[in-house]
Amino acid sequence: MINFTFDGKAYEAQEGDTLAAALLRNGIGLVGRSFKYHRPRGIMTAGVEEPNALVTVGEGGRAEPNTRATDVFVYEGLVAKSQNRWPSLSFDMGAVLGLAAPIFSAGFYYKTFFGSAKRWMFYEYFIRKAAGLGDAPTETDPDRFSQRAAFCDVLVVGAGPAGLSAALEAAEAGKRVILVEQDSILGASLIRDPQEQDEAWIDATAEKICAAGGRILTRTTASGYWEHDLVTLTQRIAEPGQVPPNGVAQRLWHVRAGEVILATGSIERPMAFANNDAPGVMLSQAVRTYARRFGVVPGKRIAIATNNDDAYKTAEALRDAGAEIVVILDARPTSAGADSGFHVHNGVPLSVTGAKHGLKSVSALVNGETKSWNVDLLAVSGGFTPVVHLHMQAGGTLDWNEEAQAFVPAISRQKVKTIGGAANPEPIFTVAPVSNPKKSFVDFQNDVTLADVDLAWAEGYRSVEHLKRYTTLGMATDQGKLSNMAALGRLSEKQGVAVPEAGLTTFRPPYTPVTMGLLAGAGARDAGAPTRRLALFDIHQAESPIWQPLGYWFRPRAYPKGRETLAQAALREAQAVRTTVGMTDVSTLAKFEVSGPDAAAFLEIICATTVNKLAVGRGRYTFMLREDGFVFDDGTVWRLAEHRYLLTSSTGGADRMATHLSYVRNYLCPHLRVSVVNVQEHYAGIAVAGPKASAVLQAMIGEYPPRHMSTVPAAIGVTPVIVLAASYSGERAFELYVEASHAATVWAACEAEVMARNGSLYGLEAMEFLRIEKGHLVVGGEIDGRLTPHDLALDKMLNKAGGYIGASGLSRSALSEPGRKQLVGLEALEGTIPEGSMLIRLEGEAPQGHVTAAAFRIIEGGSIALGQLVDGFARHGEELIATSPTRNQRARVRVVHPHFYDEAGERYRD
Amino acid sequence: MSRYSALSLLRGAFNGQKHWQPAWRDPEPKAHYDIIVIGGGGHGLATAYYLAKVHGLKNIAVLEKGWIGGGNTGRNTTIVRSNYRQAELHNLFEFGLKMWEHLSDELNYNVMFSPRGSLTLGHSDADMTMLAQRGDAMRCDGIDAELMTQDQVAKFEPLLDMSRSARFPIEGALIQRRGGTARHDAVAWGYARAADSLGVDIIQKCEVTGFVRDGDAVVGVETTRGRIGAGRIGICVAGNSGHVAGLAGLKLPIESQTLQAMVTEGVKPMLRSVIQTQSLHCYISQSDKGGIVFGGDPDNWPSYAQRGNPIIMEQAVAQGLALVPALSRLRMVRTWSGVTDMSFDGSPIIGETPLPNLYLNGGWCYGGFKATPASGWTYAHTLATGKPHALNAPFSLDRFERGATIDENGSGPMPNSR
Amino acid sequence: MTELTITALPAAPIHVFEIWSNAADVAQRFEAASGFALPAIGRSSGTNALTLIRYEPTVWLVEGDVSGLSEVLGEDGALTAIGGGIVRVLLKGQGWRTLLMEGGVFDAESPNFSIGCSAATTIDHVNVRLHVLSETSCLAYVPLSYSAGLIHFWEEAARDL
Amino acid sequence: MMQISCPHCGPRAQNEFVYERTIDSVVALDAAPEEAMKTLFTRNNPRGVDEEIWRHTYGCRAWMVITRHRVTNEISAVRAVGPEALP
Repeated sequence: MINFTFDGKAYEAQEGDTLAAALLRNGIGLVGRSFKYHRPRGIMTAGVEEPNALVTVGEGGRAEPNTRATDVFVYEGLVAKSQNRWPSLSFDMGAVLGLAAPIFSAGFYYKTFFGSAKRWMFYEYFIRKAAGLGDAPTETDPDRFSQRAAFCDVLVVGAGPAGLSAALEAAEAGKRVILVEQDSILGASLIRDPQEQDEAWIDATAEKICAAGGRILTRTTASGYWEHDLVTLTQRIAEPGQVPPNGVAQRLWHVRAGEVILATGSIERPMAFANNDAPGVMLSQAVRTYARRFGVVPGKRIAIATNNDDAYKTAEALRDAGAEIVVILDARPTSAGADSGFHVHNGVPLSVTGAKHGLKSVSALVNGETKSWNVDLLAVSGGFTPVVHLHMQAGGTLDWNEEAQAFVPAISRQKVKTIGGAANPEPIFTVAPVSNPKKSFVDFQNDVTLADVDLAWAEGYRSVEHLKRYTTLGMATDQGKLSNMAALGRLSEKQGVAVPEAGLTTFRPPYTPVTMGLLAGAGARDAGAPTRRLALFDIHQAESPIWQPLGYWFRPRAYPKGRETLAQAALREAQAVRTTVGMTDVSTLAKFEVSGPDAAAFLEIICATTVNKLAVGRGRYTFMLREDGFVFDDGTVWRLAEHRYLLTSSTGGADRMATHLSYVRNYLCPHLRVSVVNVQEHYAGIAVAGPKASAVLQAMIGEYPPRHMSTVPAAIGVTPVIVLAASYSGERAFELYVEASHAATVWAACEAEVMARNGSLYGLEAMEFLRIEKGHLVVGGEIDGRLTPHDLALDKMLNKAGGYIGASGLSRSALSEPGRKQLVGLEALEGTIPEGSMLIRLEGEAPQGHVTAAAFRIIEGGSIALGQLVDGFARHGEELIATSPTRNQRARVRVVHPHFYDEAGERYRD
Repeated sequence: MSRYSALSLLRGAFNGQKHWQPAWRDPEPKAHYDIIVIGGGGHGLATAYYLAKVHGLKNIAVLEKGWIGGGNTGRNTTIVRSNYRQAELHNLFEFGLKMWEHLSDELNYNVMFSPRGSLTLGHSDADMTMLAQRGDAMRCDGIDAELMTQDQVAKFEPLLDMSRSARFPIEGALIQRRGGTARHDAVAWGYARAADSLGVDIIQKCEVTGFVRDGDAVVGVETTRGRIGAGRIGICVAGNSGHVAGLAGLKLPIESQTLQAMVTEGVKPMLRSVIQTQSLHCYISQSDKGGIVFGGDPDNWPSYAQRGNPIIMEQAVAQGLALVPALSRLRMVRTWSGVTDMSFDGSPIIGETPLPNLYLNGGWCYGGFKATPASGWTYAHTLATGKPHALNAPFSLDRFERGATIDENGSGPMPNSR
Repeated sequence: MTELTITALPAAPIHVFEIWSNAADVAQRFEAASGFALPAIGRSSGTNALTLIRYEPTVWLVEGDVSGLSEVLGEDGALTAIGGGIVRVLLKGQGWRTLLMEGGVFDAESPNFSIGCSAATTIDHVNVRLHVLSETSCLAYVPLSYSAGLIHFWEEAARDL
Repeated sequence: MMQISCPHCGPRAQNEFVYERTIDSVVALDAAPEEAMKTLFTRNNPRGVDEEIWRHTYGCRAWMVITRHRVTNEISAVRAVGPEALP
């Protein structure tokens, strides 16, 4: 015995029960309420197609709303609650909506609630509250979800007799086989209709498949068929709401299969008659499943309505279980079933009575007369819909099988084939519904009736897609598994064409709904964005810096002391650089070693500046253009040896630059004798800047450091380093590049020398202050992908010989017309310049530019900024307003030259 | 056209909803129209409507190869907003947003425009500066935008993960309160019904297979339902622009890519606004039916297949769950994808082509739905007068070769890097 | 639970050995100098002192003593150090193949991926290069900056293989 | 997620590859400016077969040209490009 609760009341289930079986076992017929009219609903099916019996299972962060009671196996302590009802399931105020059903016809909301958008939002508030199904969760999920790849020669979907046999055959032929079954046990139809020896055969077959190396996954649904025979499987490791054994609740498999065999069977169809949605109306095979597999007979006086032979097996099963078969309504005109031994009438159901307290009667049209019987269960079989979803997702086509009145797989586009019942459905005989269309439900969950289909037709929504969208047919959580064929039948009747000509909506993944946490996998915690850690992470962390994200990287933004704010710390750090010396971690800069006889030629294609005149041991600033002529990155290039260069560029653009270099080298210039190696992570970088930087360097490397824009190889102790004399801050400065595995030693040595000179560590914020004051550019700020070298005042550095990427783009006419934005400096006359603010001449005028970066003069104080301004080069001296309405900040500014500090570059000299 | 109202519905309740007429006719194509719009999506139908309504033209046809609203109009995430950084873009989209605010009344069809707020989250100071810059640009041009603090965001959308240890902590947001969502199908149907009532012929199942030329000039179309002559022809088939323009021998700055979206099973209200973010690439909102609608990046390679890569969707879901952890146990119930026209600066193209009488409206990337009224209005102006309206003048086809691109992201001409 | 240990090994010299011209000549010179042939793509070869693993058409990853390789290359290629940016993670135990399927897209369970094989792929968004040492051990070359995150991911996944 | 047969590594998951551009958009280094811009800013973009440049970025890092149908995703050819390599 397994204990569970439903709506707070305790019940007992048997081992292996689905929640639906357990509820029926406990005599519970009313399980849920419909979406629109809140009509009482029970359990209709025994599978994933269930439209009605939706409950919330589990509690807290594990609660799963809208769980089909037919698709959860009861475990000890399971907690289930009914949904979409208030105050209770049996007395639901929402049911008054059902009284107004004549108004709430298909698409009614398109025809009313006019007026302003605000007025619609007023109505919408109530509509939204009434809609939805289960309550939204509010807590964080405590469990993990795994995503795993798998490869096989043959993937078999469905472990019924056909699937098991196919899997066995493939496994014994030495193929890698995966067999999946959405149920908790194997057998499928063999469980519903067991013959002698079936159980033993299932067990033996499974054993042989595993012995041959095959993998069998139960509680696993093939939910999506994608390109090139990739199938996604969703595996339940724990049941909904259940605490998983190892913390992993579900697993998503991405299976690449050599061949896919679909043995997915079929889904029984309901019939359209009045009140066909009432609790107590169930599908015939479902009733049989409950009786045979679970030993639960959900009625005592039972009617069966059918258009095929299969339902007679249900009658037999129920009779064997001791129930009374009051009548069988067989839609077929001949004397089908006459010798079955049951009380058979050749007719179709018209309506049923009774609802939330159970079914009372069924009436039917028999030979033109209406007859009625008292029953408490009606089992219906309207035929069978082959499960062709995966075949169709794979891009296949369908054929119409007239005998079965069903679509079956025709041409397969990928390496997929369908076998068993899904390919060969049973013959049936369809009769057009004769009941009141307003009460005859087609889509049970969304409350779509035959009358709604008729109305959509009358209003011109005649393509099957319009019908679906106008009525919401097939858009409930059961994804139209039960409704689509009934609606299609009605539509083809209206159109006066055969069903296949009425068209079909597209089959798209997923086959059954998939838990979002499973799709996210481990990414639910990091948004699928890995974190990149500096080689010197531990050293920085010991200083408790403020970290700043930059792409996937995190870099120290400032190292506050005591109770310093970010701004105070950054200013102190920047002042140290201006007055003594500072050091910072620049390891994340993109770095490429470019070697070979053609290295310079290659770099002259990449860089818009000259490279080949660079002497060994020298370096220079450079920038790169996209093919359209806009600047997209900048950096430095150094000639380390005759045939060896080091190229640096921005952190944020590192991956983009790596791809760009590779494309140019391999696709455009495969003939060049050059090797381009990404050494971004190989070298950690430490920048030392300030009036005392030379002294620090000399103490470390034991020789006078190279002059500005020169490089030497050196050693600190036994550790080799590359010293680049480059400056971003505007001071005499060096970058030390050292193999990342030795970076800690060099950092420590450097820190000792810096501190000995009363220097400081500095972070990105101080670096930003320093470079703004110096008028240096940053990628993502001034270099925003929309400006040319001319706009950024870099045109004098362009390689006059051309030949670099982007030269053609630069020649376009609009790029040299007046009205372009150009780089300017800004100094505040009044107020502090807000970063990102708009530059306007007068309040109310459209912006003429914006502030790309704002800072303070580091020593003298005073607000300064860099910006982009229309025709800015010609506007030095003009006064403007830098305004930020969203922050309610503004400053009066003067347009100036964008170099606020040491324009002549005196400070680069010792 | 019989008017829709609460009263007409009530009347229907008593007569079994039997008095409704088809929302649009099903006419046979005529031999010649003054203007033919190719494409019966929202944009094409809106164009036809404004040609009839604003410009008083009578002899107009919309040719649709399948069923109206069946392309990207019916395959998006229904977001409406005008919060762009670049002036040309926010001016165009704001013009549209103002039209959305009265569209249901204008069309006598409830398009369910619901201005519940377009919330763009920032995850760092750098993000917040970018958001402020965007908001400031909008405000200076008279468009609503507000910055929100962490506390305000937490109060506005309580299920967002506001913890400081989050991978992408939420530092604040930019909100455009007038942004929101609308019912996508209703937009196509509403424009179709209104255009039809003004005499526009909406011809479904009529695929254009070629252009009829008189020298350089285009004077008609070949279709699966025969040759149809026209004074001017407007291509309006975003997703298939390259294909249709190719029939006229034109090559465009457009690459088609697949964009996927999905929705979860319905739950009671949990999110009020449309959530987007500055650093990530997912957008989330809750539909009136209660489903959580999710969108993400396009598949970054050319495709006309309305099928996507599951990994792209999984990435969008991962990002969404990192922002709203309570979504974890909801279930994705439906996915769909559309083919988008990825233009080479991320902005649309509305204007003339090098061929006389032939015009192009396309290149909407993944942002066309919200532009529907503005796109239709400006395109109608262009088709009726032969000259662009001031709002769409910057979005000319020749801007690429001239260098006058409108690049919101600054990411350049490769659509896959956008 | 499957027995599996995940260990980051100490840093070691690793180089890129790239050929841009006269590949066949270089291959001959290499074999003459080192006594074994340059491995084909997806394979490794070497001695105790020197291992070459080929992940790319024109590039070999070299672990060990590279003295003499510059001479082998001559004007036909270049040798560049990259070891500082790589963490070698040893996966030891029966479960390494299953582990590599978690968050992965490469068929590490294939019987063809056997001793001496190499492959570059992506696992949990990280570019990883694999080298099969034995049926019970595999060496993964992981970019330094991503290594802490990936090792954490592996440790968590290893709890439920 | 497609499966692409890398000329060097064999069949691999699409996630290891990155699409670069179509072959008709390759701007030759020596193209005249007007021709270069025309190449950069126009595409055939057929609803059918086209040739595309992809890179096995997360695998062997090699470049290749893939002939692919834009609707069915059928890949009919993959051709290695780049410097000549040893077999």
